Amino acid sequence: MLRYALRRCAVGVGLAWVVLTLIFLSLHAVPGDPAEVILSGEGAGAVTQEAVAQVRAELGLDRPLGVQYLQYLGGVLTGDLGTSFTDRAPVTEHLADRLPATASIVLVAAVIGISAGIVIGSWAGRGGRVADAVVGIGTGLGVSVPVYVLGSLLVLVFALTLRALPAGGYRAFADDPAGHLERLILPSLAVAVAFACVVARMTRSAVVETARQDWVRTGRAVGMTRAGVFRVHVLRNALAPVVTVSGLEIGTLLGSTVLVERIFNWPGTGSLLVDAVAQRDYPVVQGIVLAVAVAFIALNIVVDLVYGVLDPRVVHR
Amino acid sequence: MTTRTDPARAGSPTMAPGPVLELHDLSVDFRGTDGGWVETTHGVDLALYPGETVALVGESGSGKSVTAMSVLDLLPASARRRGSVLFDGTDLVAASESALRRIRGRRIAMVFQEPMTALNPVWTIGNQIGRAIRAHDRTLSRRQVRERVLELLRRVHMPDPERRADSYPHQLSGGQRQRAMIAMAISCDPEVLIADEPTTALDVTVQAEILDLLAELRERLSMALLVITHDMGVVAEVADRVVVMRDGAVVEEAPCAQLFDAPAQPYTAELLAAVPHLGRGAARSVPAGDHGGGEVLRIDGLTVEYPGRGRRAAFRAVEQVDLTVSAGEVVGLVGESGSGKSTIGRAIVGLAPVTAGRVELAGADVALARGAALRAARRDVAMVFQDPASSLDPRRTIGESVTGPLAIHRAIPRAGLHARAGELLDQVGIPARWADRYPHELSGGQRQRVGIARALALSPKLVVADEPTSALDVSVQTRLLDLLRELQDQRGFACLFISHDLSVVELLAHRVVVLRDGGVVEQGRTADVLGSPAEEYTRRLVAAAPVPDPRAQRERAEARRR
Amino acid sequence: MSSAVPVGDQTPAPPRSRSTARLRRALNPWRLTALVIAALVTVAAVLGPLLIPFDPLTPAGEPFAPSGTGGHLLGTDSFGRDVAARLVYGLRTELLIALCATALAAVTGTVLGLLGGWFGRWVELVTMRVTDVVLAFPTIVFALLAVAIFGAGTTTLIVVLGVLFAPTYARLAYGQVLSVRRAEYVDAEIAFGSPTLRLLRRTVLPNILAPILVQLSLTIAAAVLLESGLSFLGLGVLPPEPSLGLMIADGQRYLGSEPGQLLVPAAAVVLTILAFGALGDTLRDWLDPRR
Amino acid sequence: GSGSGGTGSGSGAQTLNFGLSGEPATLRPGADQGAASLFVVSLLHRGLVAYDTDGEVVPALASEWDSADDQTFTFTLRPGLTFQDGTPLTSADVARTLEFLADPANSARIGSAVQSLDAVETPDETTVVVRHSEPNAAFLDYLADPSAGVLPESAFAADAVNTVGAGPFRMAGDSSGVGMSLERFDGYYDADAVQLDGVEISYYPDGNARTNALLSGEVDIIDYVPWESFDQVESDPDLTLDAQSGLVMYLAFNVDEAPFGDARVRRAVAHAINRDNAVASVFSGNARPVAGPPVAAESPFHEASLADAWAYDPDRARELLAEAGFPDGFAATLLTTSQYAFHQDLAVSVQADLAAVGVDVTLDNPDYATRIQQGNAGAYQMAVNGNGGIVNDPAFLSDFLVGPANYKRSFGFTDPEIEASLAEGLRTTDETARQEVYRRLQQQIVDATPFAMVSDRAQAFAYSSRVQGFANLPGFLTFHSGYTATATTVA
Ligand SMILES: Nc1ncnc2c1ncn2[C@@H]1O[C@H](COP(=O)(O)OP(=O)(O)OP(=O)(O)O)[C@@H](O)[C@H]1O
Ligand SMILES: Nc1ncnc2c1ncn2[C@@H]1O[C@H](COP(=O)(O)OP(=O)(O)OP(=O)(O)O)[C@@H](O)[C@H]1O
Ligand SMILES: [Mg+2]
Ligand SMILES: [Mg+2]
Repeated sequence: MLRYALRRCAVGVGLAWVVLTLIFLSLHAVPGDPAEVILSGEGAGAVTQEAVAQVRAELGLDRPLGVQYLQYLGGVLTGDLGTSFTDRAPVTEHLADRLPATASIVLVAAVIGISAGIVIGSWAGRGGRVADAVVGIGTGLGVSVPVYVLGSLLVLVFALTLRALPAGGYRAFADDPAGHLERLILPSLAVAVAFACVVARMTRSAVVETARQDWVRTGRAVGMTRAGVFRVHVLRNALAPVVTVSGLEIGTLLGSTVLVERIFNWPGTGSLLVDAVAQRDYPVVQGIVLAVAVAFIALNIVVDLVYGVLDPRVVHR
Repeated sequence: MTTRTDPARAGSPTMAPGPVLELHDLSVDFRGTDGGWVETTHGVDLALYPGETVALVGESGSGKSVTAMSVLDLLPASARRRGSVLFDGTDLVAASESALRRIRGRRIAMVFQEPMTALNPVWTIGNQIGRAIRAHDRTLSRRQVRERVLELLRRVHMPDPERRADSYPHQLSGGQRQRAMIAMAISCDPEVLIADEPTTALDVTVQAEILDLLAELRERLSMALLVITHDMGVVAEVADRVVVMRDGAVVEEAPCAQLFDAPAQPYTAELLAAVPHLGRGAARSVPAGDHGGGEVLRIDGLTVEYPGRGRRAAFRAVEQVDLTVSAGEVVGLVGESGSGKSTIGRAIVGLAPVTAGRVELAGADVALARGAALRAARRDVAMVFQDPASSLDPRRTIGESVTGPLAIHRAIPRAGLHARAGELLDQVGIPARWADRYPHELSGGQRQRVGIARALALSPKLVVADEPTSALDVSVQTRLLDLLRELQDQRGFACLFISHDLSVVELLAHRVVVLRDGGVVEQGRTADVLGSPAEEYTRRLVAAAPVPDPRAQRERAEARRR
Repeated sequence: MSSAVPVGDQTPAPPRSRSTARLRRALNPWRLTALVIAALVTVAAVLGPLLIPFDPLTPAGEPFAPSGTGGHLLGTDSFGRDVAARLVYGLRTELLIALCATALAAVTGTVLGLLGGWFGRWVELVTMRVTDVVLAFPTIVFALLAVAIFGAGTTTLIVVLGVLFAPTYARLAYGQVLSVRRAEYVDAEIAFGSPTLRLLRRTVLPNILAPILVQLSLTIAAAVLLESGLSFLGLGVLPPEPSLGLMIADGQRYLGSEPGQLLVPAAAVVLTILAFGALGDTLRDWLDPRR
Repeated sequence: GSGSGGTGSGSGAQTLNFGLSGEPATLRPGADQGAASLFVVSLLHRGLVAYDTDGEVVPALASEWDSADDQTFTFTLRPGLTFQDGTPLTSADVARTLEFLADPANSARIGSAVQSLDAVETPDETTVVVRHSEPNAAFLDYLADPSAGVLPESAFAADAVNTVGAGPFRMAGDSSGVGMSLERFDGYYDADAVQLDGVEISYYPDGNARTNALLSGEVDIIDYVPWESFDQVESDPDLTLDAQSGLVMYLAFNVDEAPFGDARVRRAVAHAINRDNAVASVFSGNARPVAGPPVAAESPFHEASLADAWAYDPDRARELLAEAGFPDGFAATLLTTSQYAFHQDLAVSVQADLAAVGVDVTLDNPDYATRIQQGNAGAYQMAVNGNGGIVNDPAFLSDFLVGPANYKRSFGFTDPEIEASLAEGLRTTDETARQEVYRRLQQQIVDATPFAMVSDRAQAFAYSSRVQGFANLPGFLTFHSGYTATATTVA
């Protein structure tokens, strides 16, 4: 197990490098010049060639691509992710500012999504036809409502009509824990609903699949309670695909909270990322992608390890 | 129908307690394709008294397992039961789930027919037995549970219980799984034990030990035992009373000795007549000359090691085995449970991690072959797996499964597959029109026959048959053995026949190889090895083989226990 | 040799009837309704253009004409274009995108996962780590880059969505294969000499299919949502081409004043996804012999 | 709502909670970095002059100025000025700032308007004399732009952060992606008149979120109210919608690409556009059609006779096309951007109009960065643009018509007559003479049709009734409305 994990970590480092290289190259291949963007405000006057050249030089974009790449890579290895083109602040600082915000949404949404999803999916898988139909429709709705529609509705109901929660905004947890949590509820909920529905569907299918196995009968035969049989002999066996999709969903969330962030005015990496791409702020894009990739790769390793624990046949050949 | 007698109580009318478990007019229906109910067993009546052992015998597919499972309402969702099951004054058919739960495992326990699928692959067997214990006693500490688990494993003669407790089901041999199942069933000292073919995967010595264990429990706890078996030797040893089922109904019920002496029903007589007796079967002569010839299988110095994980060392299941099978020859492979029989079988078809040695199929080394060469070699060898339930694809109809090898090697046109499936099934006594059933809709013996039909589909040069008749009642078994012999005479295929049933081996095998702890102890012509064993180990095996005669077998059992 | 066992026997039935019976059981009333909706949606997408007299691209009335006026079944949008016509054409675009992308993702992903899980070693390293790389790219960046490089449009969108969703299938299939490959019935197939491809296709695939089928309906939903999300960010289908996602993204802006602009396409999306979700579940239960 | 730092009543702390439409980029001296940055700059920085609520130029750091010929300007600084970092603000700082702005390499927002700057003299600490090579009638208007704020020397260092100025508020806290807090700068020359103790700015890039924040009381005021939300805001009695006509929307042409080198084709396009439709569809009616040169009706230079020169007339458009040799129309691409809904919507609206006269338009719809690059490089045939003047004086038209290639201008368009008229307008100081020059200029624009105007668009602030004294400045000056924060109070 340990050796496996170590090997995976080593491969993970390689993967991070591949991702980094790909993003570096593709960013430079994408049309749109950071210098021109920087110089082109809303009503900008003439943008002269000199000005563009000067900004490009300031940003180090005038050097050959290979040199830029090696310098960037060197920086990454020493923990320096470069500085933002637009605000000249170190990218690490941006990440330190923004990652906690995204992480808290993803974390809370994942916890809600996974637990609610498993509970709902189990209920549908065990329950009768009514439960199955109710959950079928409910999760169908849940996965089909766009997050920004749901987000807007939540704002409409809880912030504008009931005035129970703030419409959006962000407070750092360290400064104002209550304010942080209060503002965290709606966005995490908006994200968690679809998450839970995806997990619920997977759980239902897997539960239905395992509930018919002979060992479930054995569990009943030795006098375990219904709940015990379900937990030990059904759910546990059914969890493997659920873990897989959960890991994937979390990974996807890490990089795509932008819509919720917009609606709830939450300063996460998602909106920073989208803005950075729009402004061709290469170092910021690269930094975020790297961070997300590392998180995701780590997550995948964990998922695979958990998978091995959940199904010993995978490991114990 | 015979009147019910109570032989166990006959000598002591004063006690005369009522039956502990009483099945009354119990029927089980399965849902048919049209949504209606199809009656599978009809009006089964059966009583079980404390301290009594009843053997439930009968044709494969006659409804024995279904009846057993209906007692504790363990039937699949597609089944329903009618009638009544009285236990300790309550009707288990009408009882609530929670009432049933308190009875299950603690007061009435059950051993299932197929131990592989009946065990959860993601938990170690120690864990699963532990849960059975804790299901009825939440006060025990982890340590106590563990102690109890190890003690139970020791009682069922599991070798190296510490290691086995931490093994997952797929890491155990067939017999070891079965013993784990039994350990689980007796974990709470039940009042009634329903054991469905509890010794099919056990070699005779272990089987004897298990039977002793059951006898001891019966005495100590005055436990009632309902044992479903097709092994008349086992019946002869343990049963006080025998109930015979056929076509979903009870056809005869009689005290054991009476049944053996004077069966009332023709079916019972037929059944008894079909029972092979060790030592009475004329040992087969050397195969007919025209098929004789080259070696089909040659194993040299085969060593198989299952890799260990982490701190656990690798396990050497087979060590330095040499073995040959010639065309037209049947070689019996016997030996105690866990001695590596299945492993050798799997090594022949390239499924075991061969560490050293050669496995030559018609001159080609299977252990080294890859790709097309290996596939070609496999066209000529077929395997009957020990565990029929898990070796059939649950998502394929049995018709598709039996014709699988034909389709793989494009032996006949696709259009003909369905018809051929019917023929193959028919050959092993399964109605051709069942071809579109799924494995879970069959009885254990029926599944096993599907496995045999599949192995014979391609007319292979070598058949590796791993306990192919362990779940079959004697009449079907006889039929199948006849079939095998007949086909073999016709086609001259060679066969490595793995079995713990020495009388069957004697009937079929030209030569016998005796295995112990992964190594060959003795081999030679069947008559020589079984008739006058050279080794002490073989002698013990032969001695332990039960004979289908109540009086004789009881004496032997007495002798054994002394 | 043929003393058949008549227990539990039924009248001989043609082989298909058993699966028909299972299908009947899988189809509870609500799923049946959903499937009828799915059929209607598809029919509407295919035939709708014949039934609606308006062009989805040209303005044909006042902006935001209420439904019913001027022959506009569902009113008009901000450009005065017929909403019903746009809905029907949008549905067609949406189905095209969602179904193609899902098919692309499911096929490539499952194949990668199957191979990776089955062969292990370097095959696993290549297939699964490639999917890791794709997954590690944040969705939005991937879409942004692809759109920036190849330009927005239906084809780009299909490919982007297909590539984005493929890893899900790969990982699901991979995990399932790891569990299934040790099954004894797989060993049996091997022992009978089944070529690997056949083995994967005929034995392994059917046994890992359940979660993949469930994922199919989820992917269709996710494709529709991502399409609309990308449209929300301006990376989706090229206007003036109608698509449900684009309509939702536009409608979102008028939520305060013209809620119908959002509700109509959103309802269509929800219905479509519900219907296809039910389709996935039905398929899954139908193919499960134990149901 | 539970916005932090709630406003105290009476003489307690007064904080204005402002929902801003975007996070300002790092402020670069003199640069145009968009509306959000400009707003923040107008709070942090101050130049020699500023605007009042009517858009009139009023004294700021300079208490008075003097110019006889619009060519030489003499400014007198207020005594004792300091920057927010405590360093004194002297005429040298003013000179340095002006020279920086005039250097073309710095691409300053008002750069093109101060090209004629000849010399800046600082006879003493509080006197600045600015000499132009020729008269510059709009100089003061440009100088009142917030981007012309006087900066300390440190602001010009290579990677300096341009947040220290001489404006009424100074930076007190900056939280990336969330907002910034500004507090009153007591060293501001008119600090006593400033009522607010601080401005809490939160960023709401999403229009709906911004409106919601106002509706829920999270903020007191927002900028850039989405056009779709005007009605919603107006219907709330507690809220004020303060709209001014802002930028203009138009199509630019790549004159180097056939057939747009032909003025008749450009004119045909201009006549083909149904502006009423566009206004209704794109801006929910919150804009006015513009069918002539973009000189607002409020401007004294507005030429009523030309206001409908490009009126919607598909027949005329077809005629012109036929004249130009395209009786059956032609196919063309229209560059727009997917990043801004109204750019995209405008393109869609125009696309239908052009189809009606036989021009088959394909949209090219990349993200904004790509669109800028394509615009600068001339990689388009027609392009949707939004642009405004820096000043309300028609001098702003030079940004639309002359200078090096720029994504906002019709690529390759040069017209010596127009250039001459523009230069003359700037030189001319006599009011009636200027009017004549600009009338001529507008006629030349109509004739050449360098662009096809579509509409202006309303730029609105919305605030709750607690906010008093804040005002949206007229015309293009709407982005300078931060100037009125000095007169704002929160009840
Ligand atoms: N996958 C595995 N990993 C580790 N040990 C294994 C594995 N499979 C089998 N073994 C061990 O190898 C030994 C031989 O197993 P095998 O199945 O060959 O026995 P067998 O002779 O067929 O016994 P039985 O008669 O009970 O079926 C057993 O002790 C078993 O525990
Ligand atoms: N799930 C099911 N659906 C339909 N028929 C079934 C199902 N399970 C069992 N049967 C049928 O019920 C009959 C009785 O099965 P049962 O398992 O009780 O037989 P058995 O007497 O235990 O036979 P064996 O000795 O072979 O194990 C068989 O004919 C079998 O085909
Ligand atoms: Mg049975
Ligand atoms: Mg075995």
